[in-house]
Amino acid sequence: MKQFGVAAFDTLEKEKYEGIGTDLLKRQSLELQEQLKIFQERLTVFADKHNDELKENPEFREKFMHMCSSIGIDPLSLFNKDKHLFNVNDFYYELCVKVIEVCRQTKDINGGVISFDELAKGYFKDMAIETADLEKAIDMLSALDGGFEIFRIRGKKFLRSVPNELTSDQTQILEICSILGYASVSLLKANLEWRNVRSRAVLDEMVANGLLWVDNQAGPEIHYWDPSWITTGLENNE
Amino acid sequence: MQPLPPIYSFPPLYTRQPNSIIRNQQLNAWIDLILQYARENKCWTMAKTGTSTADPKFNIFHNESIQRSVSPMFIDEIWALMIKQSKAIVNNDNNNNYFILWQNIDSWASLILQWFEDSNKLNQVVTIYELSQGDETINWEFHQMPEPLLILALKPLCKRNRATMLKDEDGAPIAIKVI
Amino acid sequence: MQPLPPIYSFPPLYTRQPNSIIRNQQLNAWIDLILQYARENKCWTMAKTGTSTADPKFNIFHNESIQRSVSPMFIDEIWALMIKQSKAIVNNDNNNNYFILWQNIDSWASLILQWFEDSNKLNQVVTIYELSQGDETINWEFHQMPEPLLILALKPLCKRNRATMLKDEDGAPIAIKVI
Amino acid sequence: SHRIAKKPALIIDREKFYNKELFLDEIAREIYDFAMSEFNETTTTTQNENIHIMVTLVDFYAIYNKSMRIGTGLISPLEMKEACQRFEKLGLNNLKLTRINNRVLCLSTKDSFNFVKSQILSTIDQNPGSDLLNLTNLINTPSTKTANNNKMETNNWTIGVIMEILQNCVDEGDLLIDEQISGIYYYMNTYWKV
Repeated sequence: MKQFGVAAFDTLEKEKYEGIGTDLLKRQSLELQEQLKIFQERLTVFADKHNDELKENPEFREKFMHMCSSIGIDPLSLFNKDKHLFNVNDFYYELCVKVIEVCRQTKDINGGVISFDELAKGYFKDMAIETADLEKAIDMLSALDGGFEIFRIRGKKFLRSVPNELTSDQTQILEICSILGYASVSLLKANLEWRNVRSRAVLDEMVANGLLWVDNQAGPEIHYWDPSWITTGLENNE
Repeated sequence: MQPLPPIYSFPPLYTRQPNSIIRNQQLNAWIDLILQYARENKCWTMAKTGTSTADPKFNIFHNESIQRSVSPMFIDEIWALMIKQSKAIVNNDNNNNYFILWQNIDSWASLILQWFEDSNKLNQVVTIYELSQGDETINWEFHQMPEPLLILALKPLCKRNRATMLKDEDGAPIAIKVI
Repeated sequence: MQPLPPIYSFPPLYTRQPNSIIRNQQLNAWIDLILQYARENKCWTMAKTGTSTADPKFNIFHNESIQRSVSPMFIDEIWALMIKQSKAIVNNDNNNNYFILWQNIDSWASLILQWFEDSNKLNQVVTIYELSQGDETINWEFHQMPEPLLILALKPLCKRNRATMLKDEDGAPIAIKVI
Repeated sequence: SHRIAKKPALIIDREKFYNKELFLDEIAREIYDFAMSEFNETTTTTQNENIHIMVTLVDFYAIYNKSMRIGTGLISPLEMKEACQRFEKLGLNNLKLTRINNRVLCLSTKDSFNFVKSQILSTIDQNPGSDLLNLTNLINTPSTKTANNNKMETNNWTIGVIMEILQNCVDEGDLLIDEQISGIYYYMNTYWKV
């Protein structure tokens, strides 16, 4: 049964690879995993070496790519942007696809608001992708009018993939969070002079909408954390 | 010990999240953390409190460096879901202790079957002890698997009539013969 | 206590609705609920938080049975509209407290006038206290009306020269004479 | 029923076309076939009229590229939109680009917006107080016979479509929200007319 939406990407992924993958890996063992890793490395070297032939011959290229995806190699990780298989633009289209997937997959963790930093550090870390590439891909996405909106918090770029816009109060709270990672009633009073009633209302509203996580072990006050700090947390403390 | 992913140092991970959609993600994050820790440290069983049998000084639900720990109530919720997803099984001998299934029972069964074939032990009686502690299984991932878990992992083979379990006088499984 | 209408147990009633046309009707639904509660329980004044002076254990903005409460910010919005519609008046002595006008001032004025006529108290001085607490007004709906509110309710009569207010040395109204 | 995505009849490879127009025509046909088959399994192609497809273009872009274009060169977001804009010219008129909440572009069959909206409203009507996760599960699981056709209707609306149309229901006042710290829950608007 085909499912779509967040679940779809996993099932589509699983279904496509599992259909072929399970027969191949029915008796998954340490060795087999070992061989698979070697095979993947050889495949990457092969693709690198035969970049031109793969570019010229579509049939050969298509078989090669289907074989890669059948054993779970993410095509994006196979190449780097300078020596790419087709042309550099393709590299960006794959980035576009991955950005859409990551936004949908992380919606339940961050309420549909993800920072460019988190995208770059959390999901594209091992693919040597600079933020400039990411920004170009995200700009390209605007042609699809998918309701993916870019906005800034203290100069840092965020991408929203859910319908309702952040209110100005919510944005101000994310601004406070961009300093230490969290906001609290007293922080809002100190920085924005908000009355407790207003702070509690907006903070609770953001929790209800999945935009903030709650930490009640921080002492007398509840700390409301910005989930983009999950992956970028450590680096931000430099 | 290999570092756990960044979310392990995210303070709110230790507070049961009120938002139910986020809590779902939080519970699954905890289960992935436990599985990852168990796999990387060959930690077959874990105490209900989260103390690792592989390294009793380590308790996954207590993060010293950020001074955060998971409340007992929430720990129960995590174990309950993990059992429901059959990624953990209560250890019958001591139900304050769980077997961690970083691979599901069927994958263990296929792995053990492959050992029997590769080391041409088919049609031979191999004791559960030998299978778990014997030198011949040293390089296999199921080496040192606790016997109750090993017995569970052998059940699918029996069910598929690829193996017969041999029991001692009290009816406790003692050895296996794979055909 | 008579049960409030079904909408009182409808969860979305407690969340400020985003659609402004709907929110307007939601605000008015709250105002009707407050008026109905006040009328049925002779609850002349209510705390800003929604606690009823008639029964301090009851808070109209907190529905125990469905575990829902109105947020403080939305409570302010409800009182603001209620005052604008002159169905509630801030109690000057304690501005965290509102007088609930389940009947508007003019209807109270005519009711009190009718009392004066029926009990042929015309052209007699009647103290505000007597009017509110006196035995002779027991069966009348304005019985036990708080004095500040009673004074307000008498104003239209004075304005129409049907009555003159008598004040004590400090100028505070103390009695009324209706002609 | 597991079905490997339909093999492209011919490898539509950008470099083989000497002009972009032809390439886009071919891509448009491939998109059309893929969408018509992939997004509605319940009816055979003969009954094209009453199948309901509605997918946000951004979600469709990711699914289409991953399923059909790996190995033959992905298409750009702009190419995706341009190709869809050629359906009418190519006589592919069961699918067209529509805009919902005058913001989000979708690929949809005729009046599938109202169809999805009625599905969301009837799901909430039967399950008052559902949250988005619950709604997505309920609406995407095979329902029993639906009103208009007596076959088992399996819906497959992407999260993008569900969120947008749910937002439309709230904005228009069909649904009311019950906001708790635990999340947002939806109810039919049975009290206040709009």
